[in-house]
Amino acid sequence: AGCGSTKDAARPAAGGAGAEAGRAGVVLPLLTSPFWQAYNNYVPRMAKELGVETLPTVNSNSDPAQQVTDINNLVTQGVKGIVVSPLDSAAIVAGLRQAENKGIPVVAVDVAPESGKVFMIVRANNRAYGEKACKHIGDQVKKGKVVQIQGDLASVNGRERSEAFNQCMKANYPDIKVLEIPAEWKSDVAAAKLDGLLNANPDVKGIYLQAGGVYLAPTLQTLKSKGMLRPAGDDKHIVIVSNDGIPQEFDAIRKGEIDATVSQPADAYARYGLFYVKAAMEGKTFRPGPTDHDSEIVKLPNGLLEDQLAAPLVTKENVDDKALWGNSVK
Amino acid sequence: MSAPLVEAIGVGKRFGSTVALADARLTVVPGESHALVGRNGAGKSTLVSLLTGLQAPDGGEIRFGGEPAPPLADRDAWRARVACVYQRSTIVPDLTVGENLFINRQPLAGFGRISWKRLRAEGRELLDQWGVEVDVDARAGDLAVEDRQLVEIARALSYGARFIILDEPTAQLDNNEIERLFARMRALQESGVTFLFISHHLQEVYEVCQTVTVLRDARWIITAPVADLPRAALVEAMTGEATALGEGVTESRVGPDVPVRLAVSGLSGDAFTDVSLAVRRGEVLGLAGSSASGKIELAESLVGLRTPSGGSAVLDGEALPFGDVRRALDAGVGCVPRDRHHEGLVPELSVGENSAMTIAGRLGKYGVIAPSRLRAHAERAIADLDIRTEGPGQPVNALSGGNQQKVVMARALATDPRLLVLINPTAGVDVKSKEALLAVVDRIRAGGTSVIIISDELDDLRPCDRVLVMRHGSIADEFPAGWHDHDLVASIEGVTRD
Amino acid sequence: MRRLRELALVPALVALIVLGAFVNENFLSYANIISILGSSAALAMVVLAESLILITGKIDLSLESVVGIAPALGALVVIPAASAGFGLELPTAVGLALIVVVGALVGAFNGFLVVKLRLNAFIVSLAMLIVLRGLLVGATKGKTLFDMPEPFFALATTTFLGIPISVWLAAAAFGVAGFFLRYHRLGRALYAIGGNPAAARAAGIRVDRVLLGVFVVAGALSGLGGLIQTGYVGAINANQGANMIFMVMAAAVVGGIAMDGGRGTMSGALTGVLLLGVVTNLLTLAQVSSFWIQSIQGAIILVALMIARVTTGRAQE
Amino acid sequence: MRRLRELALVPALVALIVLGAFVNENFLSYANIISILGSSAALAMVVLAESLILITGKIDLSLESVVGIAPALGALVVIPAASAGFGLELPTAVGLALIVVVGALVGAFNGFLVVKLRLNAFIVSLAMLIVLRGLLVGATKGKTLFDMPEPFFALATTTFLGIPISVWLAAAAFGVAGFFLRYHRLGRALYAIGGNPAAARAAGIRVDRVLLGVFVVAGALSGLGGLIQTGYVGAINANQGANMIFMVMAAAVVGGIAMDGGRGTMSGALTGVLLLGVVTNLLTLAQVSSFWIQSIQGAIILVALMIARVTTGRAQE
Ligand SMILES: Nc1ncnc2c1ncn2[C@@H]1O[C@H](COP(=O)(O)OP(=O)(O)OP(=O)(O)O)[C@@H](O)[C@H]1O
Ligand SMILES: Nc1ncnc2c1ncn2[C@@H]1O[C@H](COP(=O)(O)OP(=O)(O)OP(=O)(O)O)[C@@H](O)[C@H]1O
Ligand SMILES: [Mg+2]
Ligand SMILES: [Mg+2]
Repeated sequence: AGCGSTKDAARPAAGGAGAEAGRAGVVLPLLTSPFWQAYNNYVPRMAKELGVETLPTVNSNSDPAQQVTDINNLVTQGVKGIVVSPLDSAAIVAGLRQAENKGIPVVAVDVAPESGKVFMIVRANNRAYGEKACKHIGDQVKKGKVVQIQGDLASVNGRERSEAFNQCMKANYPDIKVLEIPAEWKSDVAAAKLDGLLNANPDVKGIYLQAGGVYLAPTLQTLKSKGMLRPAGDDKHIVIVSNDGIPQEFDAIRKGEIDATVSQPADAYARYGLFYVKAAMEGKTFRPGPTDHDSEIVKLPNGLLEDQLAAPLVTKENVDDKALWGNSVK
Repeated sequence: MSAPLVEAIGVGKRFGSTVALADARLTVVPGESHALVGRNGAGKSTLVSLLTGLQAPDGGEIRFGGEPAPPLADRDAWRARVACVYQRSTIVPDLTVGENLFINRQPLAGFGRISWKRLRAEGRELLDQWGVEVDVDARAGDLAVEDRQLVEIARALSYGARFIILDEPTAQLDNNEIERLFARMRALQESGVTFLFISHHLQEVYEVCQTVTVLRDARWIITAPVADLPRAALVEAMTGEATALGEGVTESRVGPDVPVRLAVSGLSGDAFTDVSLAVRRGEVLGLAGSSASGKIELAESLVGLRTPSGGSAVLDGEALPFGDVRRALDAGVGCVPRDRHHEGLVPELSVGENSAMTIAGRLGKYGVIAPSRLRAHAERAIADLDIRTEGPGQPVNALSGGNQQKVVMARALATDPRLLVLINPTAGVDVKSKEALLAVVDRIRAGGTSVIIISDELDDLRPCDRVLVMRHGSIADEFPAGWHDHDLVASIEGVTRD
Repeated sequence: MRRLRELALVPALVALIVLGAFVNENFLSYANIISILGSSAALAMVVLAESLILITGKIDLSLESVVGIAPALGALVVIPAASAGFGLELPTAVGLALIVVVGALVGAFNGFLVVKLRLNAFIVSLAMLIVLRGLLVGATKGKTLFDMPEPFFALATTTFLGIPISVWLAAAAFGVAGFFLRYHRLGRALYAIGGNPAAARAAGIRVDRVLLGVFVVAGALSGLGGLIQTGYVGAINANQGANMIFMVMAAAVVGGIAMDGGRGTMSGALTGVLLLGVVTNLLTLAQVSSFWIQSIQGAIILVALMIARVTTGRAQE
Repeated sequence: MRRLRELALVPALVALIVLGAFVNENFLSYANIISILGSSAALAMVVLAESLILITGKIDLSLESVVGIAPALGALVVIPAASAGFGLELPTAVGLALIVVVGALVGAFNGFLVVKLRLNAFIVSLAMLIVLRGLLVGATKGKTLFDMPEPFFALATTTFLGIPISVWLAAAAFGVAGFFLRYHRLGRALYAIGGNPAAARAAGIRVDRVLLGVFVVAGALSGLGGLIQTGYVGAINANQGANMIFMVMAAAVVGGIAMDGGRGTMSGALTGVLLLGVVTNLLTLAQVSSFWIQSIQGAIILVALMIARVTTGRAQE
């Protein structure tokens, strides 16, 4: 099958025109999460496979202004393409403009910019994460209290997961009451608040963790200390759905401690981010339609193209699937 | 004669480019009270810091009883040899009085545990010996300055050392308290304790000391029995030149026809009630009284530092604004506040800026300070008041105490005040500078400015046309020029001599 | 009077507790009280450490980074390379000891810069905070460390008389520190140094040595705080301790520790910690809108400060 | 001597620039220099604001939150409800003015608490930092605001002689502040107050009024800094300004502004800002591993501090 539906699309191939096309820069949003750390590890690997020459990755350290500066610096260094994972859908636009002025193509990974010109958006839908978690929990719990441990309310990713989760619960499971724990992507905050909340609501039936990398350990630890960590199948088992797809979550699924996780495709992010930037540097173009990697390129209302990668829900059934990135990292 | 108790042999000390001591020497024999005198910045306090092991001399040697001094780190050894009341307060404000008396040597109960009960009891005992009427549990920072000073003295004497240094212990005390200190010193001297005593009040040197050493410009000048060195000779040794000592004013220079400049009526405030007084143009009014008499609070109310609770003050027919220094300045009131370190100077700023701080708005258009005008103003002040400094740009904290005090005076005079209020204007100032400051008072008085001098130092009050004595917050006595020392002192103490 | 100051927060604390009891019936349940205590234990250790330093008139902002880097290094030398460790696989006890040692070393380094080189403590420790935060990210390569042996978590997971060891440990630390500060010459020396270092020196206190010691002890205590935190959350995230210093300073100062040294007690600091713990717990139980919870928490701190100001009648400058 | 202190950082700055020129040929390119300046402009405004406050001997940590909340409120009253605004759709000019007003009001509130209620500035402004951060999240419901009219971005997007207006603005602000601090009585009053507030008061300076004024001006300047940041980033994220205070304090103090008041100059503060800007840029261009960049940056700040200490020969306490 062809790659996307563009006539001149090429399959990602090793070597080739990459080197002549120039170097690409990769901007990371942060490094303090296992997910982005995994992504960061995949970048050089995928670059080698695809034959893209990249500069060392740049870390914006959770600061949107720094991210704009980082893009500026890459532009100054004469890169021919940029792969950026925006910290914020809007607070990236100024950076995109800088690149556009210099005619440098940009691929956005994980977050779709509100406006500005990008060659391609590579992402798995955060709203889909929230919905998948909602459905999985809702189908099993049906009635009662469910806790949502939220991320930083100021981050798009966290916000979209929260909104989707809440909307889906409201629409599909009217008997479920959602309790919220805003935890700012911080494990100690999550533990303290969950601890307190469970005292008042010992009848909680489900928990959605918006980031397994930070919240998995404190959640399990808190449940353990309260004697509420029962394996799946037990009457008192609390249905837990996490989000990230790191190896520790898989372990927990295997042990029956949690039920599922939405695997954010760190490997595919790196691969297709670099793939599209290479394509852009080579002057290729894409059109909406299905791709060769189980995804679909759609045209967003603002005219930008988005390759919507699959974010599989990992449960006991498919947890040992070798294709999951969480099973191949160490 | 026995071996010297303490000796400093050819000691020197530099601070950056400042030579604080050069080849200085001092020999104190047991049982005597030895005075150390010199002008501000002569190096006295520096010598004290060497003698008490706070600093090491750059050169030379300190010996105790013929033995070399212990290493600096061995504080216990130093403390066994010498106790000291430093010029700078060594009170820890947030600790209680009792604990301040026993810092780092609190009485212990079992297991190295501090016994607060014993600490309180022993503290109480120590304070009682001194008649210091403060609560052992009071926060030291809340004490009046003089009580704080007494606590320091009591502490220094309680170490049991046979050699005690007092660096200007009397600067903050009233006469009563000074007398108590001297009585105590004499008693201790009889029991064999030796004192090194530093003061700018030369009469105190004659009162309690047997020997005197003079430092000038960081150097040793002379050591002699006080009896051999009359006051004039002593001052000459300190200043390097023969000085005629100022006479006091013997009769009032303002007649009843001179118009009144300041009329205070029924003024009440923090520590005074219903005070009424009047000062005429060109008159110098003295305001004396013990530290609790309310004289300082009254003065601070006149200059805008405090807001009185009732009454009024009228300056040249206009009501004096209270509680706002800016407006008081604009109304024509100048002030030398009571403590130059606290309210007088901004240490990091230059001599020039400190001296012009009250008139910063007048040195250029729209509040811009024209550097040339600032410089001109400062140079004039430096010349007028004979301030010893490298120049207007020198930070004021590099000056000696007396010269710093002159800068505060310059600041007060900068606005050309009609009423000048001087609170303890010569505290810690050497004789020569004191003369110079009082000469300035005389000069501006001649120009028609009225001056109020708040002090209980007789030398400060001599240039006054009239002295009011305050007791318990009201005016108790009035002395026209020509008063006798003992009458005034008796009135200040509140004792009626039969 | 002096006692009063220490207790200034008690009315506020009581008011909150009463409020809590009305808002949620579970608030005063045994389990919830244990929860509050357990979640406050790590903070308590760091507040204790910071309080000691503040009393001497210094400050160490980098303690928050110690909370992350110390247990991380302790874990990295123990866990296998496969779990992102250094691959040394040293015995667990060595790793645990290393946590305290790293804390002490960081403290010693800060102390050296502040005491010997006379650099400003605020800014030195701010720079160190950034350096150590960076080192944590570098050393863990951003990974979360999970696979530590059980003893790394024991402080939070083991209980004695139904209360986690971490709480006992924090209580004991406060007790010992409180006793020392009140009844030991060395403890009193901290107040003297904070109040008037020149006077302390003149009284024979070895100011530099004591200061250095306080920095070292504070570092070690923060390392322990980090270990408690590790047990509490069950892992070491590369963000561990980040921004914690805000809460540490807030708890200490709300608890009456003066920023400019020489004042404050352990009982006060402890009320500060408990106040913050109770506030967080209460706001969670009340399910205050997650968008406003942070500003409400800040506002409560502000109000507590004002209460402390009014009841003690002292300026806080 | 006094001049020397201000220039203490210049050798370090020059050394870094020379190093930069060797490390990367683009470092000294016109575009890169503009990019360093453009990325430092917002920080520069806040450093200026903080420096004014530090010179008076106070501190305001909440300026970082003003950088977020002030432009956010300005935007919220302008943009339509559909873009997450309040739906007031006031004229753009009102929104822009509101940014400065909000900054000034926050400054006034902090000033009131510090000056009138005599609360400790560090801790009051820490509490305010938390409150305002929370308010920003609450007011925006965590959303990023971006549909502002063009003037909201103009400071960063418009250039004059090829240099962004924001850079001109920051330069002008530093110039004016530098002149005021050096040659105006109000500016000199800041030093007097920072050096000895009691003496300043006794010399007729209205200490409380001036302090309050400084807090207000600093708040307004930070609001402007927030507007520059908004233009630079092209949006207002609910985290805007978060953690910025660390860099602000670092720049100010590395630039020779004393933490305890009374000392420091605008030229010094400016070198501090530029030093940080150059370091960040250089480390990126030098392609230092992203895992270690943060700790290296912290280490450079630490070294700069020590250089400042050695060249000026002053203790920084
Ligand atoms: N720590 C210091 N750093 C720099 N210079 C100092 C220091 N201590 C003292 N000096 C300088 O050394 C000289 C001697 O000072 P010292 O305090 O010994 O004078 P003094 O005789 O005690 O004066 P006073 O009568 O005013 O107390 C002065 O010029 C003073 O400015
Ligand atoms: N000499 C000075 N140096 C520095 N600052 C000053 C000086 N004089 C006044 N200021 C300060 O400048 C501000 C404005 O001063 P100005 O003299 O204009 O006061 P004002 O508000 O007009 O009051 P008034 O007219 O009643 O004196 C005041 O807050 C004051 O504290
Ligand atoms: Mg002296
Ligand atoms: Mg005026």
